[in-house]
Amino acid sequence: MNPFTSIWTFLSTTYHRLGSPREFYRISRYVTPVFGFLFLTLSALGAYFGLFVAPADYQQGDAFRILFVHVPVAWMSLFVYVVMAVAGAIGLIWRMKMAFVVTICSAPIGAAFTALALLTGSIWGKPIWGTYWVWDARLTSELILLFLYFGIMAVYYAFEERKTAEKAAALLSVVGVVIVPIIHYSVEWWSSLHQGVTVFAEGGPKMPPSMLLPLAFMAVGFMFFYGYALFLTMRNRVLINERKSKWVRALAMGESI
Amino acid sequence: MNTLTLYFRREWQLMFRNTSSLIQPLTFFIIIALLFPFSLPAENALLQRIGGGVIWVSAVLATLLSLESMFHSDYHDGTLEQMLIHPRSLPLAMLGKALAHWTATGLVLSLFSPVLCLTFNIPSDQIWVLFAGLLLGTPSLTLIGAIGAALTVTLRRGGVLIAIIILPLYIPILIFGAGMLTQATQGLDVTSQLYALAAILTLALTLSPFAIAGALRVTIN
Amino acid sequence: MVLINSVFCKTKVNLTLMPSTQAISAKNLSCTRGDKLLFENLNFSIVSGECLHVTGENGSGKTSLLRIIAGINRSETGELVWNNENALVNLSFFAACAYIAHKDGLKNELTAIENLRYYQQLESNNSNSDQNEEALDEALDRLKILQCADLSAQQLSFGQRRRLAFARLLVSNFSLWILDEPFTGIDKNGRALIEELCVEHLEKGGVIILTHHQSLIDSPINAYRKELKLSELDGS
Amino acid sequence: MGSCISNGRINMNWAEFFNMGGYAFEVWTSWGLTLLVLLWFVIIPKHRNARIKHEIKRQIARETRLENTAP
Repeated sequence: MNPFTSIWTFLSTTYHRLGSPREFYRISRYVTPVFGFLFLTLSALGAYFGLFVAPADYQQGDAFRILFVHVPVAWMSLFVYVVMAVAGAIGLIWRMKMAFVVTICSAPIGAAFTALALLTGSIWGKPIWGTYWVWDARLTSELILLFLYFGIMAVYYAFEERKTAEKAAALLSVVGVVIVPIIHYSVEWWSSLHQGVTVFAEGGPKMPPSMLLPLAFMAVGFMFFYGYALFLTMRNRVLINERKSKWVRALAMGESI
Repeated sequence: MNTLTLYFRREWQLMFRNTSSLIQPLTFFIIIALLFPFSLPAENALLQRIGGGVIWVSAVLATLLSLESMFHSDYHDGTLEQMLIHPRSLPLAMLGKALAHWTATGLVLSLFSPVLCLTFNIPSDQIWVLFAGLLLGTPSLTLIGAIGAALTVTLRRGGVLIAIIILPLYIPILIFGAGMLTQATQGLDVTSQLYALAAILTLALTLSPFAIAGALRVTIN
Repeated sequence: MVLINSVFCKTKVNLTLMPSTQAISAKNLSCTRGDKLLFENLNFSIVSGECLHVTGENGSGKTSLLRIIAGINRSETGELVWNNENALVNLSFFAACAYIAHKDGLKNELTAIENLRYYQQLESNNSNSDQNEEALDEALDRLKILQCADLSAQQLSFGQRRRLAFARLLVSNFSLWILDEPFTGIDKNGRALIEELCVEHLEKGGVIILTHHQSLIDSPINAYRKELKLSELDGS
Repeated sequence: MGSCISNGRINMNWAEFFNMGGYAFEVWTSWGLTLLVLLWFVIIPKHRNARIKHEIKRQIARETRLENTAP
């Protein structure tokens, strides 16, 4: 068998396995702790390099150490939204049960990341800009993103019938992901107070490696945290959704699956 | 008759039988806009500066108010169920319906906006900018808003939920529409904002009918 | 799929030709509401000239089944076959199927004839207006509500409204009628009229699926009747 | 800064480290808040998982009891 075919077979079996709630519950039992472990290791490394090793910024002093949590959290707030919308689209098109679970369980995590990005951003802004809130493009976009998350959660909780609620929330997240770039550019046009993009600027990063390293650790670490928290909440949602099924009942009685 | 015209004409017929649906959004629009001068120091210079923004916010709120009833009676009398299963294209039908709805709300508001501009002492060359912006922006407001209306049609208290899910999506339109006027007061060119509004409208015209149709298929059951 | 199948709608469906035999069958349909399983592994099969009478307790899922057959809701499992093709991705199915339920789909603001005209325009592209108007009058006359033609739907009595809803079946060429409790709120004469229409439709080779909470033994439809009983499941 | 590396040994001045060059409040609130939120999303689901299983167990117990008492 050529390698391409075997990779494809592997991917498709994984997809079908994860598509079944029971298989997801079984596999996630082993995957979740791995995510947790990777998150702990990477973020511990990131925290060490960020808090102890990286020298203070010559302009911002030690206040720039806020960025080691602020920036990854802000990236994650967008990343989670995209994952949520992609999962929503998959759920709507291929009617995959587990995809909706990803969408629904991602929303609170994404909202928390967004709220954190806003909070840490304004805490960072106080010493740097002299005020907690400025109508800066990125802070404003984050604020709008937070409302988009709230909207999706509100739609989900407004319906009594779970399947309707899942589909409605998924649809709204897909609509949102089309509009998010437009919101981003409109807000950018509207306000150009903030410093320019620093990390992914043309000609490579402008940041010194001492800053980039902890940032990278934290960013990847938070990615794993998202996976960890997502799987933890998804496992609960699967149990609730499938509580009438035989395997969940067996599980509750202490049998292994 | 093709689906688009059929639904456009039907919606018109229904709206003209029910005159209050024609008067309400416009009245609401005017009242909201005129509340601002009462809540602010009555200085002509200030009102002139904020007038454009006030009119835009009022237009957004008036559109939002009218959206709640967009699918309401169709849902309760069973017309919506029939729409889901007739052999015509649901997105096209929804486009026709939304456009007809716009003529009764957004179009009327835009046509009336110059009069409001006069009460805010907005100079005549800027009135045209505001008018053009509203004309290009309000159809997008209706089309995007209809997605929210379709998602919440089965809920007993959908009004607040529509606002929560739709208002954040309105922000780009508001930014370009009202920002255009700010540009104009500084004597700057506004064509790029007009293009932006036109681009948003194109997107809304092509994509939102599918989203509305999808939303209805999801929620009606 | 939900989003896409309605996109490629060609409205030009040939309605005048009704194939000599029609058949609708369902395999392994199921429906859950919340946690409650209404029915599962449900099968039936009927052909031209047969009427499927769906019976069962209140809450056994009769209406849900009819809505699944009409294509408003989707079954989680199985499929619906219309003339040897998957019904729900097939436009000719939607053109052939009429669904009449408790919500009658009539607009209070419009007159009886305007309401009916809308449904006629929906289903056909025939632009011969004289002929079309004639068909509308004929349908109203058949249901004995021609005198109400120019009254707004709001002014009609409940029974008259029901009749107007049924007039819709006559202005377009539907071969499958899906009727949810068709005899509710209608007087004896009205019921006899609707039964007569049903028999006529079945004789012509049409198919009817209906729910009715009472027995149809005394009804003329009984001769064409096949029963499908939905039994109460315990939900597990 | 609070640490310097000399001859392979790390000499920490903890007071200076916690002071964060005068930005102690800002830095520690940000990191603390983040930590708090992350912990929330780990502790709550884990707690909930046990509770859900317990509730399902209770439900099963109730059902078996109903079956046994029924004639």
